[in-house]
Amino acid sequence: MPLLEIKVNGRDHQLVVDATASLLTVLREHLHITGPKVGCETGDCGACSVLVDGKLRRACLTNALSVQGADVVTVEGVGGSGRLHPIQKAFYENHASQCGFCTPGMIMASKALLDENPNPTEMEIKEALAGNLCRCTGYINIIRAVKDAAEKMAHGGGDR
Amino acid sequence: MTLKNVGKSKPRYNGLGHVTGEARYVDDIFVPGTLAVKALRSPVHKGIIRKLDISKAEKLPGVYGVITAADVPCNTYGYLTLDQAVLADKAVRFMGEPIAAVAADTVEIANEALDLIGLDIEQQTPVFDPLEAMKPDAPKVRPEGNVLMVGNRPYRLVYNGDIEKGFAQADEIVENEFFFPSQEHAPMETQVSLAVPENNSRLTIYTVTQGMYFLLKQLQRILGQGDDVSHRWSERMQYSFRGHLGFCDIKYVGGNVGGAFGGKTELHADGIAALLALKTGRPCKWRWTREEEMLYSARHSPWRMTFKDGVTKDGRIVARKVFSVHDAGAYTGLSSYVVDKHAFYVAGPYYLPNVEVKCSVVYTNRVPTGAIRGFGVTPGTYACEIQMNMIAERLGMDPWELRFINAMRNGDQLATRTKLESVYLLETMKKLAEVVNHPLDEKYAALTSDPREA
Amino acid sequence: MKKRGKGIAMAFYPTGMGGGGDFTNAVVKIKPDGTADLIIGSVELGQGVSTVLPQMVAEVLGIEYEQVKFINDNTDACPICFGSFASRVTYFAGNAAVEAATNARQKLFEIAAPDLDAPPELLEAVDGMIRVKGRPEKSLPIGQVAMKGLYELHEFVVGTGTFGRPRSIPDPETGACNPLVTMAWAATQIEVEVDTETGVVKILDSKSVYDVGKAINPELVKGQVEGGAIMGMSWAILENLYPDYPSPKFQPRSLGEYMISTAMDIPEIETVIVECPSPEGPWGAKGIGEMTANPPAPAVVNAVHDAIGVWITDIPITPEKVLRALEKKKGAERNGA
Amino acid sequence: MLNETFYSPGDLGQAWSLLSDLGDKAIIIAGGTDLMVRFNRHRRKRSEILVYVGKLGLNVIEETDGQMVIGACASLADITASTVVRQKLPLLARACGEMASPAVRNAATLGGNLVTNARTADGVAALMALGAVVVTASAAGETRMPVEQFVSTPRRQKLANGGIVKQFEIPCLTADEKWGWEKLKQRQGDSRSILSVSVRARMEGDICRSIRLVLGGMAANPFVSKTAVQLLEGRPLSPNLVDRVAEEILSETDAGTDARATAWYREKAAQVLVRRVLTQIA
Repeated sequence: MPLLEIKVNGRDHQLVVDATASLLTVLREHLHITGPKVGCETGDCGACSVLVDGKLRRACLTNALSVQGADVVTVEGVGGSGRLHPIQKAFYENHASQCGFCTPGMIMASKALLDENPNPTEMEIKEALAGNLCRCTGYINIIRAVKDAAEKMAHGGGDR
Repeated sequence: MTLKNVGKSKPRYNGLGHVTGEARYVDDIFVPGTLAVKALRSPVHKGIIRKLDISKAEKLPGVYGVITAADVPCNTYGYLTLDQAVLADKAVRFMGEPIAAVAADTVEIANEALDLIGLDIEQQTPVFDPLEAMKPDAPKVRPEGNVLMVGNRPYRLVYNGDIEKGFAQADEIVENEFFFPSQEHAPMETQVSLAVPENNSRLTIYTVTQGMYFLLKQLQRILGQGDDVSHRWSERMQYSFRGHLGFCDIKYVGGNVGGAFGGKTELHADGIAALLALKTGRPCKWRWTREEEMLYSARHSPWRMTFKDGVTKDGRIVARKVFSVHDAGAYTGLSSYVVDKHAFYVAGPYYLPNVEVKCSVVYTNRVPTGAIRGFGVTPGTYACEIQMNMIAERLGMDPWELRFINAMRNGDQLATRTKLESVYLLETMKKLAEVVNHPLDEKYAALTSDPREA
Repeated sequence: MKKRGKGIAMAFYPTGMGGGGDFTNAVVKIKPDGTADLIIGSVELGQGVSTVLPQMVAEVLGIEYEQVKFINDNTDACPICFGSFASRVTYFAGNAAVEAATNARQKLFEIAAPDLDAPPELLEAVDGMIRVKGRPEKSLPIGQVAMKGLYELHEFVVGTGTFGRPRSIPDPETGACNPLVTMAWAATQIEVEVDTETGVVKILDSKSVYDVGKAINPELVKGQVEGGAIMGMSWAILENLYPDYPSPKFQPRSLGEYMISTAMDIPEIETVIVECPSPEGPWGAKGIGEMTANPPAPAVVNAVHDAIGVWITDIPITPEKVLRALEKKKGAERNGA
Repeated sequence: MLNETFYSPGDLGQAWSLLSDLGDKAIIIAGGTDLMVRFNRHRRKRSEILVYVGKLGLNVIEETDGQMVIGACASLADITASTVVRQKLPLLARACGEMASPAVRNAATLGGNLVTNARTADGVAALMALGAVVVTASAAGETRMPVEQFVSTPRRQKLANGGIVKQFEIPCLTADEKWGWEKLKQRQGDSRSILSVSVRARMEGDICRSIRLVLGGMAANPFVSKTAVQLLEGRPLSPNLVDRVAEEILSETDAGTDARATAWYREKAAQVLVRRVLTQIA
């Protein structure tokens, strides 16, 4: 069976995986990193969004072995121990979650956006989040949170 | 005294868990030795099971248990009518109805085991259109008939006043039909159940349900302690449980759900996961795929509604007659309750001296419908509010004006003859008019929800 | 050509199950540090029960919201709640939690009374203190009172509460019954833009006013209204599980085939909360979780009519339905002319 | 020797030899956005072996002498973001940028869009309108064929003997060329096309030259319209002629009814979109 070497949230892992296994299966079933959620396994909902070498990816549509040696960041690795990333803080303070199931994916999509574009327009935020479905909030507070995070990050802040 | 907590926008109690990924949902719980569950579902809309052979599936390496109707201690359940089977025994009434279920080491093996089950179903003619199903010669979804009887009537009747007298006072009759389609709740978390046999012959179910105690009673019945059930604990059950499980033998663990909107009210996954846990003595997890969720979970019922209103030239609704047909799908589920709630409120938030509502539950060969945000009132509001604009158009009147003339006030009655208090419709509409800058005639701006003069 | 229109819709919605018979129990337990546990079987599914109930308990006990733990995770330990549905939890579980907290507070008053030299009925719980009404200098920290009760007097400082409604069965002949707990009210206006060539409907703006009785947590209430509004608009123009109803053909199998609104599909949205208290609700609160999805669909239908003069009374208003309705209208006008 | 279930060849030579040895058992995986959906159904298929082609260096995007070369494994996101593509082939940047969602565009490849052979593949429609050539490569050498020819050629003929799609070669827009793109979606975000219309043409004043008008979602595959060529080539783009193209183009279509739309609607909407793209280049 093929061997996968992968870094997740700063920690190196070596594990044996199926050829067809998704990154989502590896994260959840092998490593028990449960921030990325199983919402559809067809790439439609975005609840499993993670960063692979800095790029936003669907963990469910990412063949694990195809990202051999990659650096993966999930919501658990965004803030660091005991600290909230400004995006996490902004989501919390802006009531941007309701059931919370889409939130880890939303935070990763927001991070991918702000890493590339620290000062996005509302339309750019909406485009960046277009692949992350939320059935609870109507996206209003999520968009507000991303704007808030962008502003706070421009002024350097956001510890827990 | 000034309020310190109530009325304040405190942060969400579990908000930090959401943003850090620490919040745990059922699928995030891992119990060592957990088996994966998959169900064999009916490939036809309507049929009779002629043969069900699980012997090959049971022998597949990695399979721990296969259950069929024969394994279910009490194979009828339902909140209102005990008409649904956990696993179909003979008749299948909708495509996707579970027939057998497998617990295996992996999802892949469970899926392979499903392919090894020998299933022979004699197809029968299904019926999908409730209007067709209501006809006497329509194929029968259920032997007792396609329309749910309410007492001796094929509909729920709710009326107040004298509808014919009302129509006699009318200058215009406005009659229209409305259709409200079926929707999926589409929460981001699908149905998940993890059933874990515990110490002391207890069973813990990690559940996504919206009402733990609500569902617990259903599960208790299925597992063999229904009031009117003679215990039929199958010998095929290998695990050393006592003869039956009661209310206190089952522990539901839940309370944190990834969205529901009504879709996690019915018994979707818990029954089969529990039965397989008992059968195998191992923890069993059944996570529905999104496809299963889309195709087979309870959904919004399609509704057809007819409004016939008698109105006067000056814009008063003097008679409103509503007939609604609720497409329940193949089993009752919560339908009779939905239809009652619909009947109570479909006529809308208006003063209606003469109102009559008839509402039928009709069975068809589709997935049973269930609770959803708005529970029967949603299609009512939809039809009523379009009808109001259609009346306004007929009378050449501003739709705002028509609503101000007829808006409910304190002391007005529902169709159920219930008197209302804390009515605030006129005030709410006035506020909206202000927010959207809609000019209001002084006489409407002066209206309040104070009781109308007799 | 693109044409714009506005439509309104009103809504009322009853709090609680239509047939009654449901109830919720609650336990509030005071801990030695003066914080409290609310133990209750109500499920959190995003609506915010785990936030608003602790707010209520904190209010009654005069402590901070952060000092109340919400314990709802299993049926062994948590008292019965019928469930998180029927817009019932803020009202039913709220009343039960308030009663439980009030009873727990009463125990604290009884424990503190001798030390404060005042009868329990003259005491109040404010800012983490049990104190004599009108004499704030005569006070004891709640933690100290709880400690005394638990460790010296061996009192179980706990309160229970329950709230329910009798069953109401409709009269089989008339349908008469009393299903009502309380009623919330709403008014919405939606503006749309219709592309008369492709039939595509775009929702531009949604403004709503909701009477919620009392907003226990205004941001959470707003979140319900906004989320419901987007769901309702999504129903109005996108969602259909049976595109060829009543035939089961073309049933969507994924979230790529079954379209719900994305962040790019949402309009400008404005929510205004008004408060007409319900006599029996906690601080007058009413349940509004479900109704927020109700006014958008008819408002969109009315707005489309305002824009292009056709009635589409079978949502979702797909581009095809718009084009067919416009053709029919054109045909009728031609025949009429 | 070939006892692994997953291979990630590092160059084309390795890939060709693997693919010809494995034969039908090989499944080529690149971005994975289509294949993983299938694997996520969790069905055991013991005989299938994956060959990952993401490490073959097939993600180039470069322009030389008016010709753009885009590697088969270039992601839709890279194409959309590429400055040179945005300048020289804005139609392609636009079409790729409207497909799926950001995370999927980061993984999905243009080559994948071609080989999955979808009815409404927007990337393929744009490539056809642009007159792109597909380069397939095997140990036997390279083969070039227009995208529309590739789409209509059976798989065995076009990808024999371990051949894979290597790259696309696309003539860049010149100063006198115009383009147009219209896509009808079910919703604004992350939506497959109901149909798309794309066009590329050289305008001499109002005279239309070398027009390539492509309809997506109107037949089994996107196709280049012959009607547009017949009616517009060498003629001024008048409103009357635009109307005629919109009407007569339907003789070429085979619009189907599916969950997204009926054939009736597709035909109505196709005419509107054809008018709109032709107005864009007028």
